[in-house]
Amino acid sequence: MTPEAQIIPFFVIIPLAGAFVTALVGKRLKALPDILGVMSTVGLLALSLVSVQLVRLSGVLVYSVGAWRPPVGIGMVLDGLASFMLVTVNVVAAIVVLFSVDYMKRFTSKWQFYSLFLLMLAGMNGVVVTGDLFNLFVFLEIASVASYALVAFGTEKQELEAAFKYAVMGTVASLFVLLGIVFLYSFTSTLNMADMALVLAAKGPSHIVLLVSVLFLMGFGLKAALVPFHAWLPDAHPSAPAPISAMLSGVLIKSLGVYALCRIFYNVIGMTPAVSSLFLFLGALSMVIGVFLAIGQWDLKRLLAYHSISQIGYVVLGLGLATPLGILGGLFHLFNHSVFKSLLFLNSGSLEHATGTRDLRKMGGLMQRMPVTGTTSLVASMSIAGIPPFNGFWSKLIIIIAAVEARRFGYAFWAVLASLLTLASFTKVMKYAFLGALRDKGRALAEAPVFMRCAMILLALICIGGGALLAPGIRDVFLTRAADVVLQGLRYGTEVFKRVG
Amino acid sequence: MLELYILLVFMIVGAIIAIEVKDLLSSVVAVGAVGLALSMAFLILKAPDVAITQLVVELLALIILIRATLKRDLPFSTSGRWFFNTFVTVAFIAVFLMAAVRCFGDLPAFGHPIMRVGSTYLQEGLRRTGATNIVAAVILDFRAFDTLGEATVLFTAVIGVLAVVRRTGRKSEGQVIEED
Amino acid sequence: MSKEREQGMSVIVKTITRLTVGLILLYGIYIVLHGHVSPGGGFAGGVIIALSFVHLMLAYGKDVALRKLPKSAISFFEGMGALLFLGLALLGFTGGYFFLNVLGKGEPFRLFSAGIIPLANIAISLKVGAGLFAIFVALVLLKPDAEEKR
Amino acid sequence: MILYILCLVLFCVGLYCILRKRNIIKIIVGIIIAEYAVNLFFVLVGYRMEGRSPIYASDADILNMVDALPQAVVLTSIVIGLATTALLVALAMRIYGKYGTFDITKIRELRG
Repeated sequence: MTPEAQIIPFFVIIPLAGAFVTALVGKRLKALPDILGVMSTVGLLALSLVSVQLVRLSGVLVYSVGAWRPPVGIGMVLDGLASFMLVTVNVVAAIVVLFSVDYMKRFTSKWQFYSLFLLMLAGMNGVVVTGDLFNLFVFLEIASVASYALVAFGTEKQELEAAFKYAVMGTVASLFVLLGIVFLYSFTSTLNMADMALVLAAKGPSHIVLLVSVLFLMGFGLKAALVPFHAWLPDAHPSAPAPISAMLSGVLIKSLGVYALCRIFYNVIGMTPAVSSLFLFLGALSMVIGVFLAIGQWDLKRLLAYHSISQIGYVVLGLGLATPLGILGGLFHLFNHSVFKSLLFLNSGSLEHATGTRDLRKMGGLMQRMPVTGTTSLVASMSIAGIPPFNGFWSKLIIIIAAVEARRFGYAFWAVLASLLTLASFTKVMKYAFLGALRDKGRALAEAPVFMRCAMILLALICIGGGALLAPGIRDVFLTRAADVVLQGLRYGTEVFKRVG
Repeated sequence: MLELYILLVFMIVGAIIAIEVKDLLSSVVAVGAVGLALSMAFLILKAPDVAITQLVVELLALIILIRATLKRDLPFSTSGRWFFNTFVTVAFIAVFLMAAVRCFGDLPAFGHPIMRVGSTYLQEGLRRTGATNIVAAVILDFRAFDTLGEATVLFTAVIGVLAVVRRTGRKSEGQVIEED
Repeated sequence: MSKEREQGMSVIVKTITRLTVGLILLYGIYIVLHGHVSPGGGFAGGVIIALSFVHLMLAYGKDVALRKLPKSAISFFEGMGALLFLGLALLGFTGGYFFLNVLGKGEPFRLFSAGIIPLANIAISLKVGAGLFAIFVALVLLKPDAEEKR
Repeated sequence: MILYILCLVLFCVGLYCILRKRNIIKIIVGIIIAEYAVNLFFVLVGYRMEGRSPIYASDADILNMVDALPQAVVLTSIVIGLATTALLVALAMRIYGKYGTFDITKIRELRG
């Protein structure tokens, strides 16, 4: 247990301590929740960048909680994939907290918002960092319960209904995951993911692994909003407050859904050709259906929610290819999507903050009155549509090339078609919301307050600079290290136990 | 093991009653009966910790559920959803059951678990943690991180309930509401 | 005393409650303290403590229970219990690991044995008890707004 | 083997109720039943023939104790079930306050 591994528990301790203190004293000191929220998220961001550096030096870091060796106690593992997810989650979280300092002035009892936000962040960091299957379920439950309450934060009619539907489907997904864990425990009699990988490799293929794969696919597929289980997302995201829908769409469905699918199917159960073709099929299905449903939408946030489903389809398609280039493209698109999708939701939040409506037909010509929101959403729309200089283009390009290389021409064609439809849909957004004639000149349309503006500008800069991640120097520090962890498959178990010693 | 079979059949019948009965209050009471049978089953399976917690937690869940259904008992409309939905649900459950039953063969037989990690807890539990109740040792020392996560789930649920039940979510333009 | 008369249940229930509430609370505390020696523990004991206050509130009505345990005290205990448990976890860092059981182990069957386990049990019971009572109070005080308007 | 099947039947009864029933409280009842089934299945998996409960007694040996890990895990998942049920009931009561009904088909403001 190397001394550098001491930092791993702090990814969970800092947000938990912040949430508990906010809940304890947040009501009396009005300004404390904001300060605590910003401080802990910025601290986590710095810690995650340090973790990328540590992983570059020593590959895999293992921390055994309570000084018990992993198969007996709970081990926490920080490898390339975990540090990649930590950076993605904490970058978006820090900027979204910055945004919500101004946005949440409209809401009552702000301390509950920040406490739940930090708990959701603790849940996501816990899922990414843990090396134990049941511990992953517990932190998945923390993040989900916090997001159920946050979706219903505005206590309006529609939000309560959307939150209830999301909560019921989320609980059913957790039940399937727990049932899968019971089967795996009975079969391998251990809960540690590395130990389980070794035992499953030794025991070879069996019916249990097939059933557990289906259960996990249903459970985590629902958390990742893949098509057959996507029904909750178009209701939950628009009714949540803007910072929360940015977090939900940006990172929650990725860290709870896609990361868990990726870690369990590649590193624990082992990726069989059947499961990878299932990934490909579900990915392509989500990609196409998400875009087709998004075309006809006039409510801006609902349109963005449908696009989230289709972009998640890209990521799962990339991961399903199981080729080095495909996984690299999938992970890179995961990072890009969480950046530009949360930027788009923040833009819709600032539009709603100014005009009070989400309906594209009621907006018009806002570029003159809200230049910052206009330009940042222009940047985000171009990068989601995949226009060259921006980060969305590079990751979609890699996925399509990988699909062609893997001789999956059908999926490559669907990817290109979905990208074109996304472009069409976002030109519609830009035309109706920002260009065209300003509707009622008289009404004073103020630009977003200062914190919201600089949050959006920060995200837009990441969108523009995202392409640099592919540059040969930076790529093998960040992206290829994560892709190698995914590619190594079942060697994950031996890697972890080498470090445990 | 005969009493386990009886309890399980009782629970299945109780669950079916809880689902099919029209009146909400009697459905909640039927779930209470299922929970009580579950607590007895835990006792028979030599899990006293879990039996106490299940009984007590179920009591509180029932009180909360009854609080939700009191005076709100609507004349329940009997028309269920249309046929297609029933067919899909029953088909999905049948497939799921057959797949699960087929792969029970791979699991170790009932009553003979392969206790790879469990045996280390039993042997070293008393010596290394000093607690005679091994389950408490596992919860609070071997896997204490789980319990921290779990206490946080309850904490999140409490803050979540407080956030959901508050009177007004959004302040109207500029009006300051004293928060409860 | 008259206002309290119509709140809560009938006189018979009140007199019996006056006897049983103390016993339930005592039993809950017993379960918590002996968590590491006999079955039970922080969760079961905490829920029993919450049930004793719920019992009091059901029998005597909202005001008596809230007088015994006001809302500010509830959220204080809950936050305190959570921070105490996290503090115990951080205490482990003095011994080098996150959740290390740093305190002495004592002899097996005694009350003060097994290091941090009894303290963690107490912290969890504080949090679980106060938290669940807060949920019950929130659900009881929730006056259905839309119904009266219709 | 039969116990596992009965336990799964109980889980399917709960699942049927969640997917099929229109009343919000019935859906919550279905979730509670499904959670009971999964918890029971977990403890069933950890049982040992003629085993003893995992509490040390100064006289008895430790050879035939029941597996303690599933019991610890089920304790956690019972309280997680309580947490989600409490949140679902709070949401259901607020929805009843706003919509005046528990019937899901009448609560159809949002276009799915």
